[in-house]
Amino acid sequence: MSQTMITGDIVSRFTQEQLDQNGYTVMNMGPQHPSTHGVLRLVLTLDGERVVDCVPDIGFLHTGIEKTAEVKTYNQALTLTDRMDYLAPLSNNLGYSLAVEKLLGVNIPERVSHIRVMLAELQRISSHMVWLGTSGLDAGAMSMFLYCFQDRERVLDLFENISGVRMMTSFIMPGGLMADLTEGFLDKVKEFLDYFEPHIEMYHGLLTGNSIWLNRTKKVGVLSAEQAKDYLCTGPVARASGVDWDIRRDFPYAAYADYDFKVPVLTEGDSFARYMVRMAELDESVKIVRQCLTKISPSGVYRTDDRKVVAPPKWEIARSMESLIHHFKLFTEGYAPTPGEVFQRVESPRGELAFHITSDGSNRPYRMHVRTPSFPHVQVMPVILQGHLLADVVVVLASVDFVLGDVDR
Amino acid sequence: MDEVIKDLIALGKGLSITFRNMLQKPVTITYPENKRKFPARTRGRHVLHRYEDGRERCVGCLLCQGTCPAGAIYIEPAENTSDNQVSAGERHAKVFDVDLLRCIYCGHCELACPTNAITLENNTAIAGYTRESLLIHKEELLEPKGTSTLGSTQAWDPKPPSTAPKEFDGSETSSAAVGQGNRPSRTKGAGH
Amino acid sequence: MTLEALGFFVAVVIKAVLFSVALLTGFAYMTYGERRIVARMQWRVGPNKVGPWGLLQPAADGIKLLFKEQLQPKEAKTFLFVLAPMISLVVALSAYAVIPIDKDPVNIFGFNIEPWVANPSIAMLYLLGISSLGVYGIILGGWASNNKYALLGAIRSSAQLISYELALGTALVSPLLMVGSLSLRDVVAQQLDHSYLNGDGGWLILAQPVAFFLYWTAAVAEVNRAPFDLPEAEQELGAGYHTEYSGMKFAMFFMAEYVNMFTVSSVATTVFLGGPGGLPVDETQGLVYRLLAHGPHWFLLKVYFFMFVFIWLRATFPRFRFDQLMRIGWQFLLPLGLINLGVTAVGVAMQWKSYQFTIAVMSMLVTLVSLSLLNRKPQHH
Amino acid sequence: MPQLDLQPARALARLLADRFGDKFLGLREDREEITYWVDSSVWADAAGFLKFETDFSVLEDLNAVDYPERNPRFDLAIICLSMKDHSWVRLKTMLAEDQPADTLERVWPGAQWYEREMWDLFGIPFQGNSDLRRLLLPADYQGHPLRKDYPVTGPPQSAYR
Repeated sequence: MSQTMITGDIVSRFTQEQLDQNGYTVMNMGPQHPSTHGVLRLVLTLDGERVVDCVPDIGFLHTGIEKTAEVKTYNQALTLTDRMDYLAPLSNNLGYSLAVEKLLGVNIPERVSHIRVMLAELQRISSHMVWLGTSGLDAGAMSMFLYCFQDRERVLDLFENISGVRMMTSFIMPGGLMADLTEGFLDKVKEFLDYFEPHIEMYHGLLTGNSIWLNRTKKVGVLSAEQAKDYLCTGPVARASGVDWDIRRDFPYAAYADYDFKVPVLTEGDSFARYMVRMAELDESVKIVRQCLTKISPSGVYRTDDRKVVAPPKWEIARSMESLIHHFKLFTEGYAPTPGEVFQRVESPRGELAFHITSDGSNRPYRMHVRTPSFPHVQVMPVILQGHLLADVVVVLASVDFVLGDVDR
Repeated sequence: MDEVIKDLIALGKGLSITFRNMLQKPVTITYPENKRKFPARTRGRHVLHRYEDGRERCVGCLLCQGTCPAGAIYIEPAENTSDNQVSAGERHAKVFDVDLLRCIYCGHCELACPTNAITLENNTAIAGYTRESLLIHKEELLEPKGTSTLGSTQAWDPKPPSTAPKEFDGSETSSAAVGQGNRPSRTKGAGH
Repeated sequence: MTLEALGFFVAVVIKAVLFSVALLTGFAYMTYGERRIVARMQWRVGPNKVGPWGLLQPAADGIKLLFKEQLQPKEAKTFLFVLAPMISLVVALSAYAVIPIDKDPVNIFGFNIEPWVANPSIAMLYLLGISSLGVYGIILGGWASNNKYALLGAIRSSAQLISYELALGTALVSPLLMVGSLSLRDVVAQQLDHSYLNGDGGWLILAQPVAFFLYWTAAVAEVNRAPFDLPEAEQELGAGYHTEYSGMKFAMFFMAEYVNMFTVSSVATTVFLGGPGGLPVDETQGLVYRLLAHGPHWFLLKVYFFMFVFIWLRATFPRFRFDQLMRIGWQFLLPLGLINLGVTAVGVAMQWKSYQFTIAVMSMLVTLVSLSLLNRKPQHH
Repeated sequence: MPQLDLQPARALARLLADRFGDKFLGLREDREEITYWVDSSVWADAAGFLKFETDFSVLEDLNAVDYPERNPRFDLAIICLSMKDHSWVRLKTMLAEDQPADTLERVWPGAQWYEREMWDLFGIPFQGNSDLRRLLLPADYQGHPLRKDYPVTGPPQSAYR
């Protein structure tokens, strides 16, 4: 890094003389650019249209969630996690809830775990739909975008049905769920799956066989397995490079141990492999949700009965002094886990999401660190983009599928 | 050349998909002529509820203010007097402000409310030109006099066992705890 | 100046104005149509608020663009910046001058009105020449904006237009060789006055399917439409060469693009689909028969079919990458066009009938396919 | 849930003790998570040992915690994953204020941004990091916001208050 100006603005890794000598241009891609999927800034050094060097600049969406969580009670901090990876809030909720539960040592009823699996997989479908739509759009296939968003809308309708909001649901809470499933929810999920499954075929028809798409993605943005491991890549990005690793299978959380699913792994490591891995994951998610439907009863217990962690039902506080006290204690103070720290990882749609929560015995997290999947994926961009054309940049960005809220937190 | 033929077939497949989709009915709704139906649990703008006798449900316990992750609620409680019995309990909320610009619609306030006084209802068309217009006060939050609804409470809560009282009237619990004052308890052995 | 010459002059001016107005209105409703059709392909409704079924949407857009603030980057070269969209639009409109929208002059109120603005014997050359001028608008606009994205768009555009010009030209030479004239009126007459089976007429798409395919592919690239819309690839370049343009200057680029679409569709119609020709009936039987046989409505119908294909392609396909685009142009379209031209030349020399051309061209294709099947090698990047 | 088997953890602790002597400070098990403490002087070496000589070759996370009243002030932790036997360990060290930690960039290139983040938010300097600039915050930002003595609402003179 030869040129770091006093203001800290990154220009390029090259000096002005080097740029002039080689005839390179420096081009700012972002933070306002249609294809950086948020507010990522890439400082590209171009030789014609060929990328010589790329310096990612992040932090435009830094909201200080980790700091804010330190002054919120555990339950309040849950609402912050929604806003990190805003395309997969329920996965974030799940990771956070599992971490807090581990910190507290609470046991979660089996039905809750199954519902959590179902919601997390539906979330994966919705998140992958955004990825598929935007990566289609970035390559110029504009209808893909609207088809995929329509399918995502259907998933969000489901979330709205149970939680009242479409995106920032906060539905999975430490100790269980916010509420029980609504009446007929499982039927709606089934209806959605029946509607959605043929659409996967449609997407394959629109893109997978299309030679333009193949040409745009094959051998573009190749990441080797070694690089993937060295740069902490996880999830579909690593799996497309041949790293056979999936938290759902290898560190089963919630009720994933009870489910039968495959972990798609490809070895090419290019954008097309990432595309195919995610497409296969869609199939697997549908499969998992179908299994969920057979395991979940339409109504029943939806949170732990540990009154120190979750509030008693409303009708009970009108009857029981103790419940009323629990209710008040929980909503004023919350709960205070014993000192210690936990590291809890889940497989979010983008890869490994881990909550590293340190407790000092108070009712607020002493420190909450989030290992987000997107963060290392942005870091690896210069490695992947080296020597590609400008048009490949957007395809690679889309195929890696990061969310800037997740990167900057 | 054979690849070209294969490619052309694949391209044709894509074209046929978009053509078939053109013949489908659009999935969008023309707003504002048509509005979609919100599910019962929709978390929109807050509403403060009343009992059937017109008294406010809110007893000014500050639980919602305390639990709000965004700090969007501000309450100033005041004592009820015998000639001005605003709420069912001993105290009521003199000031009840919700800053809709801060609110994140997480629903924690309705979870926290012991008397089901505050709920999030399906009014999602919230907009304003000034910050002040989006800081709404008790008068805007309260449902009009003469109406008494439970709002989305029933959509969230598990159904109580049939023996449970239908709504909170303070009769079966420690009334002091929710600001019911020293009104005599109708049943013996409140608590368990 | 004689009275006759003056009359001719006035008629040409009036026709030119009429054509321009028709094209610009057509452009406006084309944007509307495109938005509606693309919307339907994407399960949406499209613009439906302004006027009945949204029919006044183009007018609303026009008014908005007219009164929109004209922004200009501080470092832009003002003169060229303003000139560039004008070049684009003027060039696009003037290309239409030689396209006949009907077969013969029409007699209205005793005036013999020719359904074209001009009918030079080198119409095709004029078309090719003038359409390659359009690139100047794009290059100047992209360069004068003083914006790297715009410049990249302009560079892409110039390389693309120049490359595809060749393929386009080669594809057009084959049918013109069969007709033996560069005049578009002759091309139309040839297709309408003789029959395909008898040997020396019929729609040229039947005799020259490969040329048609090549022409259409090159034409899509020539007018920068998806999947060849690299110069304005919004996902990569913001908006490409017109990134910095706003208001009416942007609208001019926009108009130029759509008018160019009309032009290439019209050329495709004229050269390959028999232009204004309709059903094979005897036109001397009366007005109805005449309308069934040929007329501007047939011409428009075919043009709109091509416009629909433009929209359809745009809604479906991802965009090519620049090097792939170049490879298609130089390594696929151009060689195929040359082979096709060779076959056609031989046929013309040997005075083949129309269907013999079809057979020859198709068998050429089959030979190529089987050769490549025999000689398959791994695809390299 | 089955009880955690501590045998492999103790074996690894012995290996670390053999290698680093009294610089290896011990092993702690809490909530079924294994933490190895090392002295900050062997931080990068211990990480390298985990990567190259044990199965724990994949870095998952780098985290710091600030204890302002304590000296040394910071906890620095990495999480190392073994893809082979599906287990993981946490390696921790303590750092005084302004005491540089050795960079892990040479062990895992991907640690670079994580270290930049910790420098940015905690002010922990990493010796040998090739590009130790602020990552999330603007380059002219004053202070390190994740330190406990940094007010949540920003410094009093801050424009963002």
